[in-house]
Amino acid sequence: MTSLTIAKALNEGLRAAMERDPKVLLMGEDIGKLGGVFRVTDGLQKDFGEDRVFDTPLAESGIIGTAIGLALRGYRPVCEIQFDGFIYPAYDQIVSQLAKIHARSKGSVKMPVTIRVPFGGGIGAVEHHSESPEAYFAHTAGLKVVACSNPLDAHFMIQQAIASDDPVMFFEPKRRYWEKAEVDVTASPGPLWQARVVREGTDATLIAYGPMVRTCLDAATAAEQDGRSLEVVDLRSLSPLDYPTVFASVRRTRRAVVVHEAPSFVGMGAEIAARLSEELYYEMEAPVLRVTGFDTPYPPSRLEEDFLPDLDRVLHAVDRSMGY
Amino acid sequence: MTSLTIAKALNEGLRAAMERDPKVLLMGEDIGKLGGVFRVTDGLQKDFGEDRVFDTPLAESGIIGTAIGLALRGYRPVCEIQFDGFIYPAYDQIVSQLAKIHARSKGSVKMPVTIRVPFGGGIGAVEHHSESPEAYFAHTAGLKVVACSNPLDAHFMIQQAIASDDPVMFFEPKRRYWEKAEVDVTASPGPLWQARVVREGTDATLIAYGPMVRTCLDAATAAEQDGRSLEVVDLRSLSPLDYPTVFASVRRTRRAVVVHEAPSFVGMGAEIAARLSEELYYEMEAPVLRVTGFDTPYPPSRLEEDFLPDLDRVLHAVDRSMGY
Amino acid sequence: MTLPATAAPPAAAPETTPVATSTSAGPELVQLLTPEGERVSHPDYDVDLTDDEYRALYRDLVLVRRIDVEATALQRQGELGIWAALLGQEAAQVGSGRAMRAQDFAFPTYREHGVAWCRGVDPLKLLGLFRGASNGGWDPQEKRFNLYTIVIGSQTLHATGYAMGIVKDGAVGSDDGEAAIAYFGDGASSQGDVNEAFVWASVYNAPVVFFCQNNQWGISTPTDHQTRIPLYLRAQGFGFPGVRVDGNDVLASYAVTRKALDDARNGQGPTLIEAFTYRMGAHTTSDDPTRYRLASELEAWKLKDPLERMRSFLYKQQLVDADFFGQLDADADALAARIRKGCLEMPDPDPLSMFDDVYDEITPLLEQQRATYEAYLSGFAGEGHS
Amino acid sequence: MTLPATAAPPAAAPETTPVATSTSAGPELVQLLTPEGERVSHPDYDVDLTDDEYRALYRDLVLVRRIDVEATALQRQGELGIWAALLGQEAAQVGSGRAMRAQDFAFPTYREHGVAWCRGVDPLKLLGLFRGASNGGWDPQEKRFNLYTIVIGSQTLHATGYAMGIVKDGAVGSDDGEAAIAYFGDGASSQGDVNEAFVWASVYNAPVVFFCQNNQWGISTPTDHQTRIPLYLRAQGFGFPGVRVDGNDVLASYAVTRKALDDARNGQGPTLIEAFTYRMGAHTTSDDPTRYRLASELEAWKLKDPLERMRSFLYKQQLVDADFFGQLDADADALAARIRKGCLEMPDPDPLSMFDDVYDEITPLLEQQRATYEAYLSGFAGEGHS
Ligand SMILES: Cc1ncc(C[n+]2csc(CCOP(=O)(O)OP(=O)(O)O)c2C)c(N)n1
Ligand SMILES: Cc1ncc(C[n+]2csc(CCOP(=O)(O)OP(=O)(O)O)c2C)c(N)n1
Ligand SMILES: [Mg+2]
Ligand SMILES: [Mg+2]
Repeated sequence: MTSLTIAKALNEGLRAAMERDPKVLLMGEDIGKLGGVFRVTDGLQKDFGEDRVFDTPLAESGIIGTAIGLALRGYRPVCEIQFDGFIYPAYDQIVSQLAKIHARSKGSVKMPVTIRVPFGGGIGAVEHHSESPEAYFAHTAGLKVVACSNPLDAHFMIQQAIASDDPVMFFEPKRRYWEKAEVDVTASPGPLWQARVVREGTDATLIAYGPMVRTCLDAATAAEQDGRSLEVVDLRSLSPLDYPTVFASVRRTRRAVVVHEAPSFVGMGAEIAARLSEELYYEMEAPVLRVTGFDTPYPPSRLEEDFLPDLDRVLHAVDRSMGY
Repeated sequence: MTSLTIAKALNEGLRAAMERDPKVLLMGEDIGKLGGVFRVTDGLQKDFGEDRVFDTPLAESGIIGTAIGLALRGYRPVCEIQFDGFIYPAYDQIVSQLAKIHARSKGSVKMPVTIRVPFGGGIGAVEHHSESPEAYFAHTAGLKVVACSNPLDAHFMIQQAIASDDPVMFFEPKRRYWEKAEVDVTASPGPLWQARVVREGTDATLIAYGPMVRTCLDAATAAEQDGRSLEVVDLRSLSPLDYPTVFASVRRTRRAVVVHEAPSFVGMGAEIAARLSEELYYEMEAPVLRVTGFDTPYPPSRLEEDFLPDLDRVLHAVDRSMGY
Repeated sequence: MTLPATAAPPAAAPETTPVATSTSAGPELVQLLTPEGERVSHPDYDVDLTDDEYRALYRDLVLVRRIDVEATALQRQGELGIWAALLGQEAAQVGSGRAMRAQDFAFPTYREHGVAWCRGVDPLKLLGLFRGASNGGWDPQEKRFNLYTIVIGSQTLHATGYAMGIVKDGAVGSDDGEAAIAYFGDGASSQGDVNEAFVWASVYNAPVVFFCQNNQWGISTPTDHQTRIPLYLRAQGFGFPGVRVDGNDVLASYAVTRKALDDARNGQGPTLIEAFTYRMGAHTTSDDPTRYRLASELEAWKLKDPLERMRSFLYKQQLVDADFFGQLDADADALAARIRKGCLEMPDPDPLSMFDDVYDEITPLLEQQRATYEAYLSGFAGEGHS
Repeated sequence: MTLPATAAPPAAAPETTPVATSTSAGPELVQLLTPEGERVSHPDYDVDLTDDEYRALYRDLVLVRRIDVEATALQRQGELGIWAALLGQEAAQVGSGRAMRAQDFAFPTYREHGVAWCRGVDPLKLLGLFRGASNGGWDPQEKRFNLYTIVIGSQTLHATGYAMGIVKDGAVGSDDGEAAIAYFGDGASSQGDVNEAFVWASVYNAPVVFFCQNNQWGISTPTDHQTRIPLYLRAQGFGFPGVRVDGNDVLASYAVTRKALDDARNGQGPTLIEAFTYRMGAHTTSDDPTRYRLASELEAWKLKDPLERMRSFLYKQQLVDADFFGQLDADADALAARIRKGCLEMPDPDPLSMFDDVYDEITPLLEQQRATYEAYLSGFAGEGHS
């Protein structure tokens, strides 16, 4: 067991993946000498060489487009998009090319491309550095979308994503990069696509992923003082979404609150609420509530604490849910 | 009253908008001499000149990016994207630039840009020509998203979209372009953002937009034979979404089925189901059901009738709803 | 020091009605065969083919055109949803396609039927795509010919990435080296992706050839709406060589592509080839070119027909006789008949196949949708997703 | 005819460790003032400014650097979230900014504090952005200076579209004509958008100047990872002029930009200017350049400091005296003090303002979210969205 930050756990995960398979390549802007703006690739170019860890020209469509070509050549590219808000120039290559090539070729071409995206707010950044674009990709058939929330998952999920023969959008909770936990790197992880109950409770289920898992755990701890027992489900995978785990939890608690930073309108929370409402129609005591970023562009950072769901807003929603 | 197809109604609407305001420009690929691949801009270059109706280089990011600059200069550009599947190269310009400029500038810069997108399937086309990308844009704060379903709306909604000082994604139901109806071009239309009950009924509400409105109306007619009375709501505007009209309908019928061609996962149907489930929690007799395209890439066109919701699948869902 | 524009700005503002596109390509055009079928020499390029090879090239041209004609007819009869004809571009495609060596990899758009032919892709696979029965259906790795790519320009980055992989594999730097070739059109040259591909290919010195078929039109848009200088000059801005070849001359297309591919495989990096040619038909069977171009333009280009000039050459060189043409006609007829039959008999795909290859392993959601739809199809109302 | 590459392919494969970026720009560099402050002549460019104007340019350089230094300090003290310093690029920015005429419109990235200064944007507005109090806050139309644009390259298309609008308005073709100027970096040159802007600007012959500050780095990535030939040559591929100017020479930057803008306003279309300069500081206050570049490189560039050479020039020309410098120092101090005070006193925006300008008219959803959040803030649990 070693104590690792999420950033370091990812770094070690990338290292392990590269050691295991010589076809794994890391590519992106400033990932070499600099180690990426978040240092997630720190030291990897030094150890694996500039052939396997390389800085690209400044063009996101180029990054994903050439990664597709490299995958066709048998490589397993891991692309870093520097910040969430800079993924859009690559949108066509992701949703029209990468996502569809497996289906287009009737399975004859695999696309083992991982796209790492530091996402979400809370770091006091300027515009475009705090976005949560996951719903766009979850709505896209052919992509898999995951988000890690803690060092252990970070370490294993990145390796599993790289090992996947499908393209994986890998969302990293940038404001949690420096949070630490003990990681047993020798553990054997469960399936990548499985959600996990990260805290058990009986009164309501908080459903979250990425940076909001910590927020929900904190909310659950706070709720305990008020004698309220909240269960927290970390989705881990957004697409495919592990509904059996979510259903099982909500069947027990009969109440659900979905929490994410992205705006609510046509967001992940909408999908989860719609599905839960349908499948657990006779079993819930309250409608699924959503606690999300507002349906505005991400605001200037002096307002981000207002924009982002926090412990109080989560608990407020739990109160509302209990009121039904 | 004249009998017009949707394509012609749009053409006349564009003409009226251009006559009204000399700042209105049409731009896009092949919209000039050719009149666009669907002839929606037929004859407009001839009548308004190449200065106001112009063919662009083949680059969608360029189309939207330069439209933003033209808007900054006081113009009201109406951009045609040739097919739904070709909008993604412009994604950054749409979601990171166009959508945010008004907020970024605290309202000092208006962005009266209309983006016309022929969307949806059913025309036997090859890949990328049958997509329904509306959810991506509806999830994006700062954009307005509308879809017309009939000639009358086509005629007025396009004019209203152009007159709007906000950017509007204007989705046109390509497989319905040649459907005809009587249009009174002297009528005064209601607000652009309002949904409309296009058929009254009492047993359940079908909620649709664009090409699926016709499908739902046909389903409602067919259901009548079975003694079932279905109400049909045409959303017209997806963002903002006119929930009051939807709520009022579903309060009456107590059952709702949302129908769209786009995949279900994190689609428009999810949003509507989530919101209805929350707001009408005590008032509905069944969960909101979704009838949608499958969560696959749009299939080769020989399979599109399987992929696309049709009358039977809609009625099947109504049956399921009535079963609760 | 100011760099002078390589061409003067257009005299007329570009928003005025474009004049008919150019039928003359300028002196920079590499040509080995005149429109009259005269063999001419060029200081930098030459071919030295056997008689069989010359005949084989002509055979390719004829068969490829026949495939195209047959497909167009099938579309007219409602058997295909649409067809994008290569009519007029046979020489550019056969020349470049035959210039590829076995180990090279091609990245086509949607009109490269002639290149597909050279790579051994069954024409029926192409028809299957335009019929809506598949999105291609050949194995790109096996044919070393990628699937058709319809989003304009995107395949140029795939080719460049593939070529970067060639370098990583050490499969560059000798005559056995590998190379990639990306096909795209004059219209595509405006796309960001294509220009990013130029950046990447030059920075990584990737073994990729950019083969631009300038057929003078992007649907209804003439090339002067995409660029104000000849397209092969675009490469100058990125620091690699550009060359304009007569795309209606199969020998020149062969020679120029062969050299560019060999340069690439030998570690010399990318080349941009502009094959100056003409789309003699409509953009696709859905298109009506009479709305935007003059009949006289087509007439002028007919005089440069790629088949005619090779035919004249073969005649003049006395490489062919009536038997040759008789046999070729018979072969073309047989090919057309096979295609027609195959198309008419082509089964629709199984609806449930839609769910199968979205992911490497089917997801629970798709499994459920598949099962529900299967039940629905067999008349049993399933539960769940309707 | 094969077009030879304008530069030989890189000798080393690009994936090897890049050498330190070049400090010498080659003979094509337009220079009017040597690093030692000697006035030199150039066949194509000249300036003829009054003594007051020379002094004013120097004053700009000093004040702009002072703003930058103060902002960096404020960031260090936690008052700004981040700051992107212009240190080293003052001459390129002040030269080009002052070359603009009143009617011209600038499209900056995020580092154009010197241009903002020339356009009369209050530096506090810039600080407000980096503090997170706004995304800018000046009126682009009033200042004829667009808001900062952070998504690399996207503003080049906005500038081009704006310039197309100038043509449509007939505001081109004379000395009173208007022009747009788009700022971007060496890294940005790789983006599809920038190259599309080149396509559009050339095809429409738009009055836009592309001003690329090649400061040798895009964060940690040296320019040779973005291009293998000098960047000003990119314009060749699109058929318009490119010029490389000494970006540390305020006079040359002024002269070259003035000419390009005047050409544009007169209907000559676009020009690409590569201002060869150096980012003397970190990419932003979050960056640590010691991880990727050598201290010696910075030392070499310090000898070309844009302020020093103008200062020497003024001395040599005897245009200044101790009083001038005394007054300038006092002015700079006052400016810095004002900025510091303004920054410390800058109020946070009203949280509810978040909802107000998303649309021209607030939507029901936002109205509801606003009302709910207002109630929430005031301690009353509202209904609806939490
Ligand atoms: C990104 C994108 N935008 C638009 C289209 C629609 N479209 C199909 S072909 C075409 C013109 C292509 O012209 P060119 O590149 O010259 O190729 P050609 O058809 O002449 O072979 C257009 C605009 C598309 N397929 N992809
Ligand atoms: C589309 C996009 N991708 C990535 C980034 C992150 N980023 C910010 S600045 C920068 C480097 C820019 O380099 P250059 O264009 O040379 O400008 P400079 O910072 O040197 O002025 C990068 C990669 C961004 N802002 N936008
Ligand atoms: Mg073409
Ligand atoms: Mg730079």
